[in-house]
Amino acid sequence: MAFCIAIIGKDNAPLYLVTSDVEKELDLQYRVHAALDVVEEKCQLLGKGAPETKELYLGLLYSTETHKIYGFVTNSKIKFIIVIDSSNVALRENEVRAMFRNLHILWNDAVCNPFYIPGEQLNSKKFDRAVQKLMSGNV
Amino acid sequence: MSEEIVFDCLHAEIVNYCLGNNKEHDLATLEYIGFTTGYRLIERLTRDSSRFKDELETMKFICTDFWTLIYKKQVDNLRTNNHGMYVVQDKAFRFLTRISPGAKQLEHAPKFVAFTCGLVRGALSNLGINSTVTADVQSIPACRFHIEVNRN
Amino acid sequence: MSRQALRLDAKKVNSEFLTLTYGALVTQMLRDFENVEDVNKQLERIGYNMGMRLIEDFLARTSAPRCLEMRETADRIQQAFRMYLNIQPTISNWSAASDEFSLLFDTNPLTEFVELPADLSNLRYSAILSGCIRGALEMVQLEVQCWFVQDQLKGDNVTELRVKFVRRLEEAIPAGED
Amino acid sequence: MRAAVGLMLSHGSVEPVMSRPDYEQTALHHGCLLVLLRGVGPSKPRTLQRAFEKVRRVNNIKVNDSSGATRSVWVRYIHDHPVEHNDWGDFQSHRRVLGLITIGKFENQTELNELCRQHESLKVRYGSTLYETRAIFVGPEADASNHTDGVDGTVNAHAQQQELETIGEHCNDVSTPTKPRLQDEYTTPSNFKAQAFFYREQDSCADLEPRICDFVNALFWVLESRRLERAREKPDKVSLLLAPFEKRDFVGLDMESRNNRKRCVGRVMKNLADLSLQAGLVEDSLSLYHNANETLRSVGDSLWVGACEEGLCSASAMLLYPQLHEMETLHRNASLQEAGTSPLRNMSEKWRASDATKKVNTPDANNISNNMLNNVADTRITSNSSSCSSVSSILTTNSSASGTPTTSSSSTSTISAATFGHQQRNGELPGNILKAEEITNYYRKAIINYSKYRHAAIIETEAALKATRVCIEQNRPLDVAMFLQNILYINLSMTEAERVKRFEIITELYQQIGYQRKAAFFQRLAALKHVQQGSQAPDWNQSYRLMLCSFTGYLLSLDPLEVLENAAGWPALQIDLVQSLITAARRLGHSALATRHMTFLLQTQWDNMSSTEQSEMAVQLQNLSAQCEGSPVPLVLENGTVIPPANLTDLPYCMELQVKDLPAHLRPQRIKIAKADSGPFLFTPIHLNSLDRRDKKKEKNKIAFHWVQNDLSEVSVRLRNPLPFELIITDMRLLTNGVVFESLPQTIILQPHVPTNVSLHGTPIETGQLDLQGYSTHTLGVKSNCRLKHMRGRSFPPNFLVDVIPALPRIDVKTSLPQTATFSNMNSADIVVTSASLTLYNGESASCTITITNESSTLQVEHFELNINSNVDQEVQKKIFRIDEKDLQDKLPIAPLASISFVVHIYAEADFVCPIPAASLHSTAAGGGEYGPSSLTHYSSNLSTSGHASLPSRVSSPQHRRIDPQCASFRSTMSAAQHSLATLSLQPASGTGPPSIGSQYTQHIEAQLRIKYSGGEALTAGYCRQCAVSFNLELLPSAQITSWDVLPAEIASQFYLVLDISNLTAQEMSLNYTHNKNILIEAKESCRVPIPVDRCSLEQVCAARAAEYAENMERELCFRTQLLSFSDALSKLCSTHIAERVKINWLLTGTDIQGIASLRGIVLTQAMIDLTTVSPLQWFISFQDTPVQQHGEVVCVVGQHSMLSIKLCNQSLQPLTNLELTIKFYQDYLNGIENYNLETRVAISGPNIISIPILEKHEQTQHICSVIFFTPGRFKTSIECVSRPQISTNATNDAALLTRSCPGATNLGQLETLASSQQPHLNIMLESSYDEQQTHVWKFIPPIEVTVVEQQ
Repeated sequence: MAFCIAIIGKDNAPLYLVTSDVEKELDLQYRVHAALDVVEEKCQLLGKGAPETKELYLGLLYSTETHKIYGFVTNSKIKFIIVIDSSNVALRENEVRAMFRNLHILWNDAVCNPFYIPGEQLNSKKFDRAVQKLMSGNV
Repeated sequence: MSEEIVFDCLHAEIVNYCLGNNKEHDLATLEYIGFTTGYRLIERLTRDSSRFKDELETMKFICTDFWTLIYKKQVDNLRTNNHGMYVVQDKAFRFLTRISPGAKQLEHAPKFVAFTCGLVRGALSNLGINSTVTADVQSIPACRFHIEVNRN
Repeated sequence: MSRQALRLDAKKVNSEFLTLTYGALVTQMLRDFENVEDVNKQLERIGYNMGMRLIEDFLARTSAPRCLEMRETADRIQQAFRMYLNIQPTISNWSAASDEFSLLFDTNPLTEFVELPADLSNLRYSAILSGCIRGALEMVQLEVQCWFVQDQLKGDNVTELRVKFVRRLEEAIPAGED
Repeated sequence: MRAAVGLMLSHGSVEPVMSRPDYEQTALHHGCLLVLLRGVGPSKPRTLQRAFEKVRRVNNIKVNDSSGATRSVWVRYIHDHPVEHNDWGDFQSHRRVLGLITIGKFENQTELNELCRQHESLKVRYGSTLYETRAIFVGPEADASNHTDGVDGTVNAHAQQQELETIGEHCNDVSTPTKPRLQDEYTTPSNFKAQAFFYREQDSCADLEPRICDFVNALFWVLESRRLERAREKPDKVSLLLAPFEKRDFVGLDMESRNNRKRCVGRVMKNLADLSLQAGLVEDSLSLYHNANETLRSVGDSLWVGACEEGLCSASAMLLYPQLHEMETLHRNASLQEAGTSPLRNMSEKWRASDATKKVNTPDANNISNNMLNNVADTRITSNSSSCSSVSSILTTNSSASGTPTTSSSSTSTISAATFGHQQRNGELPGNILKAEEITNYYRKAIINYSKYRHAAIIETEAALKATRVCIEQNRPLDVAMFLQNILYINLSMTEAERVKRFEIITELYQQIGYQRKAAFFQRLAALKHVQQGSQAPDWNQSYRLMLCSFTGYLLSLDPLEVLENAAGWPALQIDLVQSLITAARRLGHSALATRHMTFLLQTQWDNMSSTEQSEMAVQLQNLSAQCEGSPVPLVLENGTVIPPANLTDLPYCMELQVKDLPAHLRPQRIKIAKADSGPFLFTPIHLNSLDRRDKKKEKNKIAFHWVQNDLSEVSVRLRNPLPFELIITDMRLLTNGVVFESLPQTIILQPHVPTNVSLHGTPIETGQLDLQGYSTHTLGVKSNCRLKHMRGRSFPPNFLVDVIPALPRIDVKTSLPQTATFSNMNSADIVVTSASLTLYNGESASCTITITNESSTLQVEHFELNINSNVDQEVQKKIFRIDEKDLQDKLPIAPLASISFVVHIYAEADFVCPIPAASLHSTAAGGGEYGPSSLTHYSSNLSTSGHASLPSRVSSPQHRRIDPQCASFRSTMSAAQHSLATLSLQPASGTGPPSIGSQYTQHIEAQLRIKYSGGEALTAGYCRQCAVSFNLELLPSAQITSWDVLPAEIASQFYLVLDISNLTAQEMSLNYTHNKNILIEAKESCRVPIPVDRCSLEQVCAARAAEYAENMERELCFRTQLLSFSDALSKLCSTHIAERVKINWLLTGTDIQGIASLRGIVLTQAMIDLTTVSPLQWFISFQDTPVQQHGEVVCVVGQHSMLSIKLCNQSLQPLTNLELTIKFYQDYLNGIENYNLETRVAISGPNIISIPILEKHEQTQHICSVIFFTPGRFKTSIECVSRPQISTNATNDAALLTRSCPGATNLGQLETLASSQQPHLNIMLESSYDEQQTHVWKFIPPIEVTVVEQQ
């Protein structure tokens, strides 16, 4: 149900990226990367007294005929990005929110692994499994 | 609270551990243990809180909510000079309540605050605020933490 | 208490705080000693010391009488785990002589987030627990052996802690007695 | 109006959809008069450029209309315009081409005709909409008398008609003023009706602008008339305006229906609004649009509603952002350049713009725009700060591509923006204008409306772009993103080329808002589109260009150093991007670039690649470099882009780099030069030195040792090959700065992952400081400069600094002796260049010739000094080695390539004397005068077994030590020596050490002859080299004195030295002991020889004692504890006495091997000493008053008592104490038996033992007794005087103390005087200090023989 889930560090370095289809990985990575401008924009809008909501969910960053790309930022400036299939009209936005929330929880737990060094790429079986679940939409 | 005592024991042991091996870098180690703990913990604690608008908001969170959660009591006093210097006063600091007051104890005080300095620094740094956290203990169990934000 | 904190469950935060701090300690130790066995020992020792202090608290809270046989002891240990880590290990695998039993943990707060790197397979991450039990029981004149039989961190589906009675120590009146 | 319809029909056939979007269009263009500006004719030289510019400059004129109000009329010049776009003129009137200007150059009439023809044809083409045309002809300077040949009269007739109507009358009045001259030379063809301006090529065209103004003016008035027409139309009469594709929709519809009437009215109103907008009546247009919007919405005419909404936006934008007009001029330039840098500048001036418009914005709007400005600042930071460097590197390329105008134009535009701002403030804005944020919404609505119509795709696209530009103006990046994103949604069938164009436009717009990543994303898409499969004409060049530009977006720089420095960005993407760049370069056939980029990839992304990737890339690089090998020089592209060099600094990976010192024997070292003439240079070394020291303090990369000019020097490098396959590195050499350095290329092959040591060599050609930077390699077909400072993660210093000192000469050393096989284990063995081995018998001597050759061809060896050091002590060494320094110095200097030689004399020094046997020692200790033959025989016997086996026992004997402390000391070393010779040869002799004992055994002596030499400038600079010859001497035992004794000789002035000499060699030895006395000894045999020696005179004894005193005094002064005792001095005296007099020459018979055995170091017992020295006692013995002579016969008669008078005189210089005179008679049976108990045969009156307490010097004492023999026979009388010690040792010490504490006791004389006075403790002192507790025995020799006869 999601094409790609990506986690991007404070400094916009990729910490984790998984795609439903390995063939498309590079392409999706390009798209996710391109989304960062908007993410930053939205992060900055906050605190500029902009009407923007203060919630961590950044909403739809951009969409193409094929993809919808959503963003989320934690208070620790870690960015989550979820790419979903545009054609999938069934997917409601609040489902995306839910995905982000779950992802956030997973991420929190992953970060709490004392053997994970913050800022480095995350490789964790546990996390992989959970994220796979998340992508396939059965959480 | 029954869980608290467990942590207090652990904390005491950690202090011993750090002071056990060679003397010079132990406080640093202690502080660092605190740092990593804070860095990770804050990730969880801010999960449900909305995005912080600015430094002040963040500071408020750390010095009120965060503090209360960890130390089971609100800080007695929080002041700032609005130039990145914040002072947190705790009249009965959790890790100092267990040691009997007295001049002799006073020199041991640093052991019991180092972890917390790290904890706070870690939490802040993960929220994007680089700071230097120091503490001073005038009379056990009262304790004051100075948080100095390093801009740029 | 502020609106923020209210949302967070204090109990949960407590145990997470403990867990994370413990994690930080373990990693620090791994930095300090190059030999993992040393780390295990250290953790066990720390646990032992904590146990000696916790038992006092335990006895004070539950003005429990001195227990006469291992089964009682087992129950107390179980009770203690509920009290301090709010987890309830199941007691099982009694030896015929009923001087040896297992504590089965289906969850272990200490290892909640932990994922052992491959190269640390011989690290006994939760060694502190066994240490704790030894320390505590020694304060009530019970010398026991205590070791891990299974560990979820190593892929077992439960964490099994084996406790074996060694002997009664005849020493000064233990704290909290009579 | 009929015209309009006709027009509509006439174009019925035309494809109703616009061919392609006009990407440049902005909101403000809605208010412009569209003028086609075309260059015509075959040649379009640059010279026309001026004309074009002048024309373009006229983009706004002010006209006073009939009502006297000033209208601001804007013109948009376009280069080409698909004719069908005109058909949309009803829909949006700004899409109509109203004017045509052609500019052309001609050389002759024919060309002019051609220009005219083209102009005309264009007129025909756009005839339907053109109001006015102008032709600008640039003609030749000189008169080309080339005349018109008839132009084909067949020109499109009806087109002519139209022209005549419109601009007929203009032609007459305006054509007259046009320059006659050119016009006279060349005549435009008759059918050419357009108004033409002729200019000479070099003409400044001063009047062109006003003329264009006139032209625009003309256009305006036509337009104005059209507008008025439209305005006057009766609402009920108006016909339906249509967008081209709508025609079918309305065929056969009831145009009179209420809805359709409304529709007609609304559309006309909308059209009128368009016209008003163009005619400069913005406010009117606003209200018209609003009304039209109302009307049309009510009938749900979405397409046109959209148009109204867009119109509103345009009108409002015109008022709010007039500066956009200027932006455009800037933009025109910007569009030429690669927008890599633009965002920054555009941003910054954006906010000025929005600042200007602030006033008109609602308060919240303006504080938004404030935030925008911060925001902008931020985006700038986020997008560029991390990679500003990389931007810069791109920038170079852009600026070179686009030239300067960008900057200038930008500044002007901003200024004008400000002024406009003022105007706005002055002029009141209409109330019905859209607010800044409303504009965005309206655009949104418009786009939604358009999107309902497939055929309006292009309109929609353009609307989105216009919206984007307005949002950029408003600094609403998110809206910009939104609109741009929307463009991609619009699916309109377009060519690939069109798609590419679209991507590029999007890229550019994203860049303007600083969305580098987005921009890069589309830039890359464009790049890919250019070359996607199936595209008939893949344009790799464009693709490459775009890829390169997208670097910024991925935080890549062209310079590997920067990339590694700010290690940022997404590795996976960076790798992919660079790879496709490589592909592009390859397809372009630009293999140099391909190689460069691949090198870059390996160098920068190494850590981000899996090991398999790494090796794959390495292999690819190898293949690429096969076409064109890489080298560390910048590459420059056609557009001026500079691609900095990429070096494979870590391939192979350098683990360690060590600067090596020269080999020990060539190492320069300091010498102190006493040369006076080296005055000027004298300071150089010192100066240099101090400099060195200072340097060492501050820089640790300073090398402590020196290299020498013209000497091959070495740097060793430890390398690891991180690739899984063998890595071949050719032409590896050192990279240096500073003094000239010849580095030798080196080719190495590295096995995978195995650390390998490689040494790089080179020769400094000059003197001074050499700066070692790293090394250069050539591997995988790429030349790289691997500088230490670029090797990351290895705490290397940035470079190494070595001082190169002036060239030193170099010598070769040869010896006449064979080399040794064994290694010298002496210290500093590393300087040994050659060796000499020699075997000698103890006492033998030999010589060794050493030849020194100066190898250097230019320098001469001026300074040459020798010294020897060895494992034996100085004294012995001096005896062994002898060199005639003087003679050597005379041979200096050694000319280049010349050689000298000198001789080293070698003597096998050894101690031939073995210590005295314990046996005899005891006997002496016992004090009995009983030694000689017996002891000797005993000794020789045990020698024959093995001389040394018994040594330890001897060593341990305590008395012995008491006798001679020094001996003791050397004995101990000796005993050690016996157990292992090795230790002996190792420890440099202490005291009279090793050589003195080893004599019975082969012993090895190692020595180094060290040579310090220098010459030339280096010498004056105070440097030299040192090398050494190592000598290996093997000393074999030869003759050996195993034991000895001293016997009284016949005459008192002499004594016999009896020696047991054994031949330790394997051959017969002939021994010459005293002159003409020879003896042969078999191998391993020994024999005894007596040697008469003169006694040591009392004077010498005194001298010795005097010396000793002096020494003792000295010792006291320096508080040495142990004082010498007299006997030490005396025994030394005696042993040297003997050594000097006795020399034993030996010769191995049948060979010429011969040597001298000296007796040096012979040790004597006290008794021996007493015999060696002249006795201090002088005997005067008389029998029967007749003095007894030596060997004199004494006869006396039985029973007759006879007087024996013994007179003693002390000849020595000090008193003798506790003397005991003994007289014994005995009978010698001459069989070794002597009978002393003769009570029955002889009697002595008085005691036969007389004690004499003290005998002062020169004092005499006499003892007289009478003797009676009872039986006849031959008797012997032994008379001896013994001095016995009786002072305890501690008394000695006291005495010693006293002596020390006695200040006056400085010289002998004084002591004597003291001695004479009777203070006991002084006596003690004296005694103790000379004759310490030793038993002396002095005999009267030979014993007196008395023959007793019967009475007659």
